[in-house]
Amino acid sequence: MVDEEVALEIPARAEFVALARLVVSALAATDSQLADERVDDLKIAVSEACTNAIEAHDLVATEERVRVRCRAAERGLEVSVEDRGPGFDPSGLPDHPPVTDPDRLKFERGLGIPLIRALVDEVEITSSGDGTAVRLVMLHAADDVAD
Amino acid sequence: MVDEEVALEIPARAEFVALARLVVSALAATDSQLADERVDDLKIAVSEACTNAIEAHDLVATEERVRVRCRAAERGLEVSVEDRGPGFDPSGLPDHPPVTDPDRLKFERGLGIPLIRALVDEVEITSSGDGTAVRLVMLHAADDVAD
Amino acid sequence: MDLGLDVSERGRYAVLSVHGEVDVYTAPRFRERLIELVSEGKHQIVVDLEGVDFLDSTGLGVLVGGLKRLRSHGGDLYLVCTQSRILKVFEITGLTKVFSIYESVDQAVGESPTDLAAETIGERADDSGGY
Amino acid sequence: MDLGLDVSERGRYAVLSVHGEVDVYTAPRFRERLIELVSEGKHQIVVDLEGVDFLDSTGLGVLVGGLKRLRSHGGDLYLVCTQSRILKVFEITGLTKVFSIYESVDQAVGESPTDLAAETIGERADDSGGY
Ligand SMILES: Nc1ncnc2c1ncn2[C@@H]1O[C@H](COP(=O)(O)OP(=O)(O)O)[C@@H](O)[C@H]1O
Ligand SMILES: Nc1ncnc2c1ncn2[C@@H]1O[C@H](COP(=O)(O)OP(=O)(O)O)[C@@H](O)[C@H]1O
Repeated sequence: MVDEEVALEIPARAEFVALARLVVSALAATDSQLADERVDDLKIAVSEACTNAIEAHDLVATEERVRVRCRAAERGLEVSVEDRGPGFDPSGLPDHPPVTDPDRLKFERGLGIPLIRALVDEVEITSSGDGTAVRLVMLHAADDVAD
Repeated sequence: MVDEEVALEIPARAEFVALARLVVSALAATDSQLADERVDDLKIAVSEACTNAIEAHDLVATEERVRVRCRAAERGLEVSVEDRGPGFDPSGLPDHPPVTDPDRLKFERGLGIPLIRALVDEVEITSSGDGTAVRLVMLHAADDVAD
Repeated sequence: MDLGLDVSERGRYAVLSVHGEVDVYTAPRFRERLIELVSEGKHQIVVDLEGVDFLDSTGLGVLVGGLKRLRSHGGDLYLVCTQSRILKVFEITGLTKVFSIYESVDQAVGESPTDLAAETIGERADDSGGY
Repeated sequence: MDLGLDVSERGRYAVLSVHGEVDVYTAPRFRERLIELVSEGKHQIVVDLEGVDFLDSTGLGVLVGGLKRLRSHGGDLYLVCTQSRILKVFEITGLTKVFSIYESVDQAVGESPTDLAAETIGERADDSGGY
């Protein structure tokens, strides 16, 4: 394992999200301290973050690419997904109703960030009018984490 | 197929050459106008160019990453491998002896660029003291090309 | 990326078997196929996720949308899924409470494993775009 | 990336079966294994490339180096390869004229396919680094 960074830049188009997953999972697969199941979880989180980044670029009609950085560090695998979209307030996202609430069915969307938070050990969202960076860390030998 | 560019930056280390091959072949696989066999040839060429780039970074002991850019264009798939090594004179490479020459066995090395030239439709090497860019084009529906 | 969508009939149920990766790129085809089935009058739909390698919230959104559409027609949507990595996203999002999830198509359509012979009436939509 | 290196014995031949991808990252392990065999006194080596998914000029360099080392000991190196994508790199570089290339290990050791029973004496070197 190498403490150096791999960066991938993809056009902000739906067809490239699979490539981001592929790169992250290829790197994660070389990290013997991450179980396969955790790699699967990270893939979902990366997919969610890239999907949001691409939608954000759509909003501002920028030609810029979405940047995915990936680094195998001592404590775990770190992935950042960075966009140049309009930004948003992550603390302002609506809460989801309790699971048994019939309103649950309203939520065809808005599941991405809750999933990211539940699946990944550390999530840090930095957002401004210039764009958003979602930093994900999957810790080595971490216990299962709750939301 | 999308006429936009994917860029991958890898640390100049041997273990990342496989990642460059993976990204290029994943993109190439979505290009229905490139036969599997041509994708295999492109993978070898990318591997050779990345290996040279990594060795070039070793020579100047730079921490910079090697950049692989990949674009699916009208005429074919274009890949550039760019390094910040010392550069070289591609026209100054020694010729290989004829295949039947017993001297052939001297050539434990020096097979990379001949292979690239034989496997890929268009090869353009731009080199200076600031680094080297190897641009590879695999044309759509091209006939088999000789060296 | 390949997304496979196969439709077969099991009595009053239409079975939509999904293969491959469901994400923002492939979800539109999945959504369209579901909508098509509903407009063909199939209101009891079993979605078989056993062949799915990857599914994120875009895929969940398609399923929730399909369920709502079917319920508004007095129908329903049933899921077949035993893969823990796929079930996990339903659990986290609370959707295990919203969908009826079965271990097999036979179980979903209320038949024992010996009542077989599903007649394939659908097509195989293998798309060569993506990865 | 996995590189598998299995050694077995076939009469006076040592058979080194290579699996996976041979590139600048994995080639050193391949080179070391060859050198080890030579220093163990194995001077007739069959390198079986049938399990190789990828091989570039770094791999060719290892093979040329091995051949030279063996010949300097009065020995030889024989290749087994039928995969066209691998044979192609030998052809382009003129190395088909340098190596004896066989279609099977049996052919390389001069036995018919019925003279079997290779005794496995080597290890399996599966490295978890790379891809
Ligand atoms: N990178 C981003 N840039 C701008 N807005 C974002 C970004 N990520 C998320 N958002 C906002 O947060 C909302 C919730 O995101 P998410 O939970 O992933 O669900 P969904 O994307 O399905 O709406 C999005 O609809 C969007 O308004
Ligand atoms: N990107 C590069 N930067 C600097 N020198 C290079 C580069 N690529 C190739 N070279 C030079 O050209 C030589 C021949 O390259 P190649 O044919 O690939 O064979 P090999 O790498 O096995 O020597 C190298 O040894 C090196 O001196």
